[in-house]
Amino acid sequence: MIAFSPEEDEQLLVDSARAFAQTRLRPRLRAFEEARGVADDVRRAFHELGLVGMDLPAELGFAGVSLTTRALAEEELAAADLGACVALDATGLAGEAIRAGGTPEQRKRWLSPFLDDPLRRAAMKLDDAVLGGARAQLLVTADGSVYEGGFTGVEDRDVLGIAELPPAKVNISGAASGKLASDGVRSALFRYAGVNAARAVGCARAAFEHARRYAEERTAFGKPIGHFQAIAFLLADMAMEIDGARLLTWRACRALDRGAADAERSLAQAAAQARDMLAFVTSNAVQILGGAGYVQDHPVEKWMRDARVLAAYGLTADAARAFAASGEFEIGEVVS
Amino acid sequence: MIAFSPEEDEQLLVDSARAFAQTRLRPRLRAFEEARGVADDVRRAFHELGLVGMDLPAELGFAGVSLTTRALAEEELAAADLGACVALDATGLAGEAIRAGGTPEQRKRWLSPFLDDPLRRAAMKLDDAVLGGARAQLLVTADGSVYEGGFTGVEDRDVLGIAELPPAKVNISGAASGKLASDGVRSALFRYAGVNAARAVGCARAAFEHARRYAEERTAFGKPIGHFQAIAFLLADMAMEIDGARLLTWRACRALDRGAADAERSLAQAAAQARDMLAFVTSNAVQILGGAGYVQDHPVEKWMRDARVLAAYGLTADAARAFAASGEFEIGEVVS
Amino acid sequence: MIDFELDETLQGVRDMLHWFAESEVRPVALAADRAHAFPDAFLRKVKEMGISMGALSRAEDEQKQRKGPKTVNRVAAIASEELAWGDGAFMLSVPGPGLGGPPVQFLGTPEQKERFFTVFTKDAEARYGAYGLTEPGAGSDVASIRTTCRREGPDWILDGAKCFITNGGRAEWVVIFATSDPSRGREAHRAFVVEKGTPGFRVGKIEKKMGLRASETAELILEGCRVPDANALGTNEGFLGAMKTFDTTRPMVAAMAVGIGRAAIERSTQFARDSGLLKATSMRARLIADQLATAERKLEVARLLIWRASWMADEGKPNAREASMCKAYAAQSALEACTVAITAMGAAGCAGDSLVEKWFRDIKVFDIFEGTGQIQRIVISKRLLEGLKGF
Amino acid sequence: MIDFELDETLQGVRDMLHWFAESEVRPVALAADRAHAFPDAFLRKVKEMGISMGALSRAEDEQKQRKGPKTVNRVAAIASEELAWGDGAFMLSVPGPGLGGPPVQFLGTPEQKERFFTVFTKDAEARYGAYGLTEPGAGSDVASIRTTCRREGPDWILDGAKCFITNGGRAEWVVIFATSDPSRGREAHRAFVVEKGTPGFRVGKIEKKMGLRASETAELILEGCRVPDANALGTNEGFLGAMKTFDTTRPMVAAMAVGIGRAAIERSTQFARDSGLLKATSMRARLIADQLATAERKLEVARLLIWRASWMADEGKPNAREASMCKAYAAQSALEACTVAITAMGAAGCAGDSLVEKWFRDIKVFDIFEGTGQIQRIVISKRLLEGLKGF
Repeated sequence: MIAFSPEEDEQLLVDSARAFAQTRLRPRLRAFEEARGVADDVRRAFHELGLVGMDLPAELGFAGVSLTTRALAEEELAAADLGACVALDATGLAGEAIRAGGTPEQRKRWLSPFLDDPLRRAAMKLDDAVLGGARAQLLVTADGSVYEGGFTGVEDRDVLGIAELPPAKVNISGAASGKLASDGVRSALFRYAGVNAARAVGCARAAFEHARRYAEERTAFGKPIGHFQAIAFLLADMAMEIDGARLLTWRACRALDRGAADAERSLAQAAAQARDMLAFVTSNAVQILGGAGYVQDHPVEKWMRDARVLAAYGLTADAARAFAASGEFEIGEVVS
Repeated sequence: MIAFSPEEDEQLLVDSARAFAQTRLRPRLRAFEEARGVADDVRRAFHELGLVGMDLPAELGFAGVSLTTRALAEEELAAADLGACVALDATGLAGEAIRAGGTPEQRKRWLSPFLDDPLRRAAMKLDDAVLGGARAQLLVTADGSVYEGGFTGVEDRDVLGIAELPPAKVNISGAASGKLASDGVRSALFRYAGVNAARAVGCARAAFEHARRYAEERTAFGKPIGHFQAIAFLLADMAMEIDGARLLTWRACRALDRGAADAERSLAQAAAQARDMLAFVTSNAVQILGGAGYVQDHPVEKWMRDARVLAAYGLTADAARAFAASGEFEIGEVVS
Repeated sequence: MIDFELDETLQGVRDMLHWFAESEVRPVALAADRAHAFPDAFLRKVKEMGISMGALSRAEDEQKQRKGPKTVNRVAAIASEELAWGDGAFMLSVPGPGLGGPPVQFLGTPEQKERFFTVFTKDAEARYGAYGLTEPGAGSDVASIRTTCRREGPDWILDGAKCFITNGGRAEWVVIFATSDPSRGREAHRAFVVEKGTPGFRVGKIEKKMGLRASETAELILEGCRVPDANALGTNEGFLGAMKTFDTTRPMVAAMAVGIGRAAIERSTQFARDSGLLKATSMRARLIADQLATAERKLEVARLLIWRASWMADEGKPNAREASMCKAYAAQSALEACTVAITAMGAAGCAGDSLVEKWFRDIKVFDIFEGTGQIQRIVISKRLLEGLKGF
Repeated sequence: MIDFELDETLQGVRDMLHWFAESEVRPVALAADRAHAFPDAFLRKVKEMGISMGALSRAEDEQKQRKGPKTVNRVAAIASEELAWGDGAFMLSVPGPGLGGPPVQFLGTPEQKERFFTVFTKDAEARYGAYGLTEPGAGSDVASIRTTCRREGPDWILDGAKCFITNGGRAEWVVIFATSDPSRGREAHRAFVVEKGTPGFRVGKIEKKMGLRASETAELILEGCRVPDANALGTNEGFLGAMKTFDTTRPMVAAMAVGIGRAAIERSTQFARDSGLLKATSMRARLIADQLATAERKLEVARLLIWRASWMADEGKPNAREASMCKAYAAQSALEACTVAITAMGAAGCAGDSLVEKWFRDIKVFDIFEGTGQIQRIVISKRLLEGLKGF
């Protein structure tokens, strides 16, 4: 039956993710960016909370939550800082590909180590530029080959956004240590689109909240700028777009959890909607702050940059929109 | 050199078109719509001013003005009423096709009669539904066949907009009385896209002006609604879009007049821009008037309807945008 | 939980109304538009089938008695989308109390409810209630209505004019909002049920509209109109009543917009499929396929926002912000959908025998009535920004 | 007449600056962004070549003397687009009076012009002027500046702080706007040329920005800063001077935005061409081709609006509305262009060695400085609606 309340256990997870994110991530947002890395203590705390690979199979020892539940948690993490949220996802898209395309043995071999090592990371190489390529221990390529070592990441310190996991070039030298079933990467891209859509909602919420508070406090022409229709209505539109994207994301994640026939299309819709929304919201958050939004004293400029990287990672907005319109899908199109 | 002043003779034509349009067309806008026809006396006056086929060849006896000059005049006519402006164009797209694809003899035979008979009309059949098909004496089809008689128009009185020249079905019975050169229709579509873009600008100007005045007069919450940013900024955006589309239209018409290599692309850009703009402006003019905009006491609801027909006539907005993006063009795509 | 599935009841409502909309409403919609009304016989038949507008209120009472979870608002959202998918003007012409229902339900005494609601069930005729708030000088600015009410012995005397009143010309009664003192703003507002034939109450012009032509929109004139005190609703809750109505009616109106937008996209998609456009790879074909898919996506967002607002109403959560959000988003995305649909069909979309042409004319008013898009944004932003009381 | 062709002079300016932008600026732009400055040697070379910011004012005087038609604003529009096409931060770093030029030109006496402009030509060093209007508490609301000026004997004492001042930290002088009485609004505004090294005048922090990183943006602090009366510009025309500046600078800034947007679309189109996307017929390829073409079209609209505003300025027509229009439209369409460009390139667009990544960071501020998009709409709507004085 149509309803919109998280279950009690979902709410507990949300609360714990929010508390962690707001106390451990948000205060150090610029420090992580400066260092191009989330600190190891934070990574360990995240691991301890059981948030690493939270929707990976319970039989391997992961939390094994549904995609919908994960979406709720990801929104909270990204609402603290999108960069850190992405950086902390140690298994990431690569992990999804292994889950979707791996045999039980492959899953165990490549995923289980993440349960023990909070600093272990996986990367997915869809293109030259790869998020997390520089520091990963495990690499999955677009054709489903899995490398353990035998590759080197080239860090690129001057990039758009996302702390720690910049698009970095990856050079592969060794041979693959295995190969996934052919539709693993495809499935992973769709499932992960739900994760990223939830992150987009979280980041947008943070940017909106920051802009909303600024608009209440900053005065011009004799009153808070939020009391002018131009700003107030813009905030209303931002709130409306965020809520809309969240609901579409939930719907898509639920469809996948239920195994619905239209799950892929729904995920593609959510991906397209959430990224358009995120671009709109982060850009206007900067706009509402004006000059203050363009400098690093406030986090909104960072989130606007982070948002671009998110849009280029995994199932891109273009590919998602194209799939929703045509049902056509080629991994090559995502890689561009 | 970059400049934006009409020449003196252009200004004279503009002034005369405006005077005619505001005194003879605007006051009878609803009467023409009700009758599905512009009155014959108005048609005769229009003819007397030399405005029929104004940019058709001077050697046939027409005014022979440039496309840029015609654009200036069309804006004035459409600023009175888009429906009447289109209805008064007796030669229309068909005339353009004959000019572009006809031999000197064909042009003389089919176009010259328009100089003498103010009630003569031509129609172009691109699809089942044809503007002016019901009352025309001359018909050109998408493949360049020209019919004098041998066809019957079926009027459709309950249609979207545009007085007198509704999309009507046309049944062809007789044989064509001639055929145009193969690229005539294509050239005509592009040239006429400039004409229609100018009309879009004129109609948008009228709708904007109506909404602007309403916003100055109508009060709500204690002041004129135009003094609230939501309405004021909307009017600013409407004015900006109108000016932008006008300049792009002028640029495209000038490019064609100069025989520039990029004229077709420029005309396609203007067509796409002007029609998006017109939809935006007419819809928001209705919006600013609120309930009053949705009823026939004000002309804005009519212009919003007329605008849709304009968008479907000749080089459609979709086809124009597709051509600008790809350089591909098929007459079949215009016909849809 | 978070769920988007319809339960059996909802699914049943949807299936039944979809069948009805498709097989009964659609075939007559175009003719009704041209005739500016649905035939009486058809409307009687609708009533006979038990389809009623404003039935919401009574359904709520029944659900209360059964003590089951309240679902009426979700039912209304699903029902509104399906009926408007059949025809928007039809939905507004469904016999019953219509928008007049909620204020009687919210503000009326049990006696008043009994009196004013039973009129609809007393015989087989199609009968209507109406909601009279808007005035020539007070549209968006609801608080500034100028229709006055003053006590005279056991009665009230009403003077003023109302406009854009759906079914106002044929209604058995209209809830008229008036003020006992225009200088006192909202707190002086009162609501009255003015019955057909009351001396001093008459119908002015019937509007010629851009769309929804088969729905009657009337001007109402009150000149020394004498209304017994027994017809006064509540005490000083006139404005509140008007506003509270919106929290449940805005999601319904939004759902209607989605229904129309969906109809247009479906029709246009079918046209594109039949003409091979959906399979073609030309630039124009691809652009059209994308526009149709994007419009569909935005309608889905609107639908989810509507479901949320309706669910909140059912759960008794304050939903003014969410009701305005879904209304604003739905109006916008449905207009976009109808624009995309008519554009994709080219000249064929503009022809008078094309339903898409009609839907394009119908849809614009959804961003105007029940509060314009601008008014919705005022409602939303006042609930986002601390200390913002108005503009 | 109505014409969109460049005459020989304009074409010459365009060709020369395009060559310069392509061969000299582009190769160093990325390194300068990372270093947060252009190398001194490079800037000296720029000066040597006779490329200067704020040269507009002097060119105008020269044209007046020659009594030819005034074209400086059109020249500035063309020049700004080409230089910003090379690099936006570079254009803001071109030696010369910069935005400080116009107020000195508009409000200065011949002696003041001589004194303040010759500093730029006295030697081969790259030297700058600056424009100090914005304050921490007064961005869009220019009239509410709080930096004060008071007369003390032959001097003025300035107190306050300015922020977001381009080249403020290295400028030879800064035009500082101050108020003699904050309660009197605009009429109490005065403008002063504050020279480097003036006691009580110091540079605060240098901003770390999202983009335009190679351009210096400084905070300036005035604490009992003593400025001789000879450095006061005009009399009570401070605010007017600030506003009049905008009528010529907004089209220039708009042209810069178009230059950056065009650069991004060109780069991304080249990427799409190289990867075969422009010829492909897949849905995604078609969508990208359309987005690139649409962005290009909107940039063309922006360019024409800029040319019109510049032509009006040259013709001596009041152009405040048109200047604001072109600024608002250009900022918006250039942001859209950069967004489309970076999206079309996927992950490659986000990489740090991609100029498109830099342009995406650079472009956002164009909808903020020289008046936000909201401020432009205030300017425009005040000139559309009778009786509207402000909000």
